[in-house]
Amino acid sequence: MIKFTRNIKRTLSINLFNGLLTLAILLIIGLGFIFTLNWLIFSANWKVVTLNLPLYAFGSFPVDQRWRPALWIISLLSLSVITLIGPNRKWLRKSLPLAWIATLPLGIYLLSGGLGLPMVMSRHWGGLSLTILLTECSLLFALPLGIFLALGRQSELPLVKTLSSIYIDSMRAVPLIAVLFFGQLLIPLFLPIGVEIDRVWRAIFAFTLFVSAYIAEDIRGGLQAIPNTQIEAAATLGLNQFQITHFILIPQALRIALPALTNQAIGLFQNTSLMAILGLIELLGIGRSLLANPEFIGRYIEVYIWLASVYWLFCTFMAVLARHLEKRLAIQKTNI
Amino acid sequence: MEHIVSAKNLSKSYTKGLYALDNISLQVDEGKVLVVMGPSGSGKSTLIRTFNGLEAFDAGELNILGIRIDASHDERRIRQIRKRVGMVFQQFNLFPHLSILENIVLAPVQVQKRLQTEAEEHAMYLLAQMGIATHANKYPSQLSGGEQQRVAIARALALKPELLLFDEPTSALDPERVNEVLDVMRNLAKQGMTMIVVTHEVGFAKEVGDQVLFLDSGKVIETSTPNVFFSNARHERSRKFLNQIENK
Amino acid sequence: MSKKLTYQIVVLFLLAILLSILINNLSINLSRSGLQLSFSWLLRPASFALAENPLPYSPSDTYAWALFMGWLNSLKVILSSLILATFIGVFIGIVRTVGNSVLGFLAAIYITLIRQTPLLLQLMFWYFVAFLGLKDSIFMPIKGMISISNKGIEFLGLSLSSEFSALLFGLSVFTGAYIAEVVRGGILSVSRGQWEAFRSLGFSEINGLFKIIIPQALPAIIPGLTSQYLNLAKNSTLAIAVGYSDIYAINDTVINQTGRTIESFIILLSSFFLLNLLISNLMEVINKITLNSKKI
Amino acid sequence: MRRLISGMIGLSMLLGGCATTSQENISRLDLIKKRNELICGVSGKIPGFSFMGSDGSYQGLDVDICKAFAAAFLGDASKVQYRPLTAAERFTAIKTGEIDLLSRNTTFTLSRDSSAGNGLSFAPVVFHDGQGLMVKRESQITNIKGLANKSICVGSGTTTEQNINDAFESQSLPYQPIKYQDLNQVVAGYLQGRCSAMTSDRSQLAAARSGFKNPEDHIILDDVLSKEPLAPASDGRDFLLADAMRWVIFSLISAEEQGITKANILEKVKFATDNPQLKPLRRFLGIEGDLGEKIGLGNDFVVKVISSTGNYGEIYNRHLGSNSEVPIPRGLNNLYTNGGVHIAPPFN
Repeated sequence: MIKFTRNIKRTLSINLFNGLLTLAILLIIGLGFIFTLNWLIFSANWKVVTLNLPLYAFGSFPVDQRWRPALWIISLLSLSVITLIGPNRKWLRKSLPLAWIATLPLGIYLLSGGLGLPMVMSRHWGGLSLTILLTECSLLFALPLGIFLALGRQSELPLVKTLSSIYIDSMRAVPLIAVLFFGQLLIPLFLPIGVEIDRVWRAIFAFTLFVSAYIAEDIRGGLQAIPNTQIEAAATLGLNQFQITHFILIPQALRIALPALTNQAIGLFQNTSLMAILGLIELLGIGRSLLANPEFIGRYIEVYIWLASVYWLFCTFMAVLARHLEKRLAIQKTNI
Repeated sequence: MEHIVSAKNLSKSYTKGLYALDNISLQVDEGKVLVVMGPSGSGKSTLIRTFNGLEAFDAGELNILGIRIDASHDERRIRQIRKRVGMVFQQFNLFPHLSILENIVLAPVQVQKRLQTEAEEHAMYLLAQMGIATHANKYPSQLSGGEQQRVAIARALALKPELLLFDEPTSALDPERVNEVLDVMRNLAKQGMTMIVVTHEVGFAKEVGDQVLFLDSGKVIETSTPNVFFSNARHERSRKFLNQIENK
Repeated sequence: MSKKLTYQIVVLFLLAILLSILINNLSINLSRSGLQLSFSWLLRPASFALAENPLPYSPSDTYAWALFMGWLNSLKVILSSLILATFIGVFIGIVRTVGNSVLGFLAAIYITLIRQTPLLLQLMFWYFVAFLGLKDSIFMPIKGMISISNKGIEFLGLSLSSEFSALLFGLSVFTGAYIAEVVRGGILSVSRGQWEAFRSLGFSEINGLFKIIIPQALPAIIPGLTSQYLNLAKNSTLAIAVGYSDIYAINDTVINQTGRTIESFIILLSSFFLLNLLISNLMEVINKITLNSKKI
Repeated sequence: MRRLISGMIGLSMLLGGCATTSQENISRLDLIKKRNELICGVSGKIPGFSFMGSDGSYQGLDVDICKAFAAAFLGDASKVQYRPLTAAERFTAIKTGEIDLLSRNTTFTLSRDSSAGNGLSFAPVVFHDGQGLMVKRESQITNIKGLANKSICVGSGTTTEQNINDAFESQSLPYQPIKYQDLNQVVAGYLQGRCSAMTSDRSQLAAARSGFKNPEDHIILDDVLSKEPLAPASDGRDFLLADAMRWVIFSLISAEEQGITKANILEKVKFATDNPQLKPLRRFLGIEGDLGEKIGLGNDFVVKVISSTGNYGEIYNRHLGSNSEVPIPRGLNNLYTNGGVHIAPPFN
């Protein structure tokens, strides 16, 4: 009985403490909310955002051609929605990955022009469309490279294994900004005279080098998680080493590594913002350029809040898409 | 007539002095079923896995379907053997990322270069024989253990093997599911398939086996017909083992 | 000739060709623009001032010394953020696993906000909005003990510049969100039975968490923690965006003054390999200590 | 196998040998013409000189100088590709050939010009500036001595950084530099009170101040810390390109001296064509002689330049004149006839 009353007391005191804590927190949140709302409505001047929306989206893309990046972004978004809904028709589902890969040449074609469209130089690419281009290109190039590196690190050939390991480990030891710096300022020194690579492509190249090392480690984790019996079963069926890797190991490793890979994608999307420091006018770069316009000097809180919400929205959207894919492609562990 | 499988003085040791296989010799003829029994750790699995090259051995030689392999473990010959020998595992080992149909069709199309449509037709025929044709488009995780093991058998059969190896095919199954797999195996034996089966199923061994090989500590203790082995085993160790599994 | 050896020789050969072409191009480009590789300039006076120098420094000191100051500044901000981030991460991780539902909800908001926006943007926010936004008003909860203004933080005689503070908070709050997930994963990896066990022994929730659960979760936590620490070190190079003189920022200045891009880049990379080595060895030691104490 | 290895070694030696001999010396000017586009390095973040307008295009004095070059080299002022560069990366960008030339508030100094230093070549000065300090009126600071022990916001990787150091060091005044990457960050740091003063070229201080909410609350100190002659720059080894650039700038100034403007250039051409006795004007406009060809350009390069950007005075007024967004009095930047220092050598 004594124990019982003590228990009641304890529960009550915990609840009382909890209640007070909750109340205090709610009070603080409320105050913060009112303060922020007050600022948002009365002090903030959103002209720096509202007047420049097309710039944030397309950079200095020629006005009469803006439909091109817009079309590309819309096609990407609609493809995401289709993927989210998850069509039931098998042929449609099977062609989804292909459609995703196809958005890349489509994007490059729409942005750069040619074949009937007026050419637009990469200096005019900017804003969100450049951010997305950097992300998608780097990812699609880094994925196969990462797979090769992961396989290389698992290889039986000591030389291949050592080289892959050195590459992966040293790339993971240096900061991204150093790699991007290399891409922007040092790559030209390694090219023959007269050969130039556009700076957008150099940025993509640097991102690819960097991200592939991280992807390689994620995929290696996936490869190691595949039980040896899978390889035995495949070998028993007479598949050779290449066929085992192609049909059994890579598809399973990719599925296992999917959560880690989607995190890499989201991280990459955020990290493209570092190019603002190195002179590309992507989403953050546009914000910084606009802040130099005499009309908008000092409006950086508005710009930062606006940019943060755009990044947040896109990253969250990517995360939702990723969770959905994970669920659909998940391998039930119990049956391996 | 040549034997389908003939092993001569096979030996393998993991650590020095401790033999997984100790001087084993045996023969299996076409259309016969050899049942391998023995306590756990006796080397049954190791033995059956040497027959398609999943395990290398240290000494002796093997002749499978006329292809000779020895301790050098020549990979080209082993691939030759694997194309003609099917194997069914205790844990099914289906490919979880492929549908049932894709699991079965993979090897015929990729290894034997058969046409996709033809391979699928054959796969559907096999699945129908196993009584699981309705599951063709499901994934392994959606099937029960017994169903998965029947898929694994169909996958092995899809390559039209001349020899089937079974490594404890029913040990991982719920007891009430064991028979649906054994029935399939009985049918195969009736159709004249040459099989080597590692199992603890006494009933199956009695009914289907042409010979029982009893293994302990890597040694062949005795090889007899089921009739002899189960009613009148020649060796003390065999009798002890039989007692144990009957008391289970 | 075995197949394997042939493959390796081919790989080696291709690599050698690639490297020789690249190095050859480099030497042509360097000789063409008169940029011979040399490190002797490191001993010339730097002639730029630094806002923060842990050891005595004046503009008449050498470039090498200036770069070393940068390295120490990096180390300073990395180590202090590492500690603060760990506290934040452990606290949030625990709150998300056990605790008040309102707090848990707040923690979830914190994690999504931090993880779904770029660190660079967050750092700019911390610096230009949070610290500089204080204007000249001095925020002083306890007189004489702590004062926060746009000049930085004064805490019991310890004075931190606002650049350092912004970087410290930015990095810690960012890394804390990731550490929280590592800690949560570690705590969840301890079986439910352990919780019931300590409750039945009469431990309080907090007491049991720290005495029973966390020690068991440590082996699962430490590897994740190490990689977060390494990320933090790498991310500290974003200091350049908030005006803090870390190794990358000073390298930037040096490159501009001397034009020694390649040499400076090599110095930058080596200082990072050194930092990485330092952190991973430190974590290795910590790992060993926790493993040993567990055995006893 | 041995044969394979020796073959490989031989092949790689061959490749190495070939590549080292491929030194070449073509002028950047030819490359620009072949490419039919000029790659011009600008800041992109300096009001009045180069910044992005709301339509996404770059504007400013530095940008118009790029356009003048493009008009002279290619006959079309719109064939410019602008590369926004940070202060730290601008020289490497020239050295690596990433850009053809730099038109980015770059101070002309000995060490930048010399081949032992940055190895650049400078065109004539397009804007005479001087480094100054801006403080808040309420701080009551009136000269550099008042800034002792104070923090000062400065852009990193610039001569500004060195000048402020020299100025304080020579007077033995201790100070604390807070370094930022670009001017708008310097402005933000100053406005938010992180520093007691901000330092930059006086033109930039004026430009920044014009955008403040209350410009009259800030004063630019009379101390001029340095001369800052800002000039376009190119690779010092490329004499052809340097010559061409030099005379394009002089043509802008000379045109102003002669009263030739964007509006009247065609009139002037017609006038000169009709009057064979006006030799200097005819040479200047390329109707007679081969001045343009001597520097690798078309003889009518002046006409192309002036008809697309106008003369120096017009460019100045467009971006920095009293009606522009960033008004800066012309002062030193007037023609020598009006009390300034801009003068063009004869076009002979």
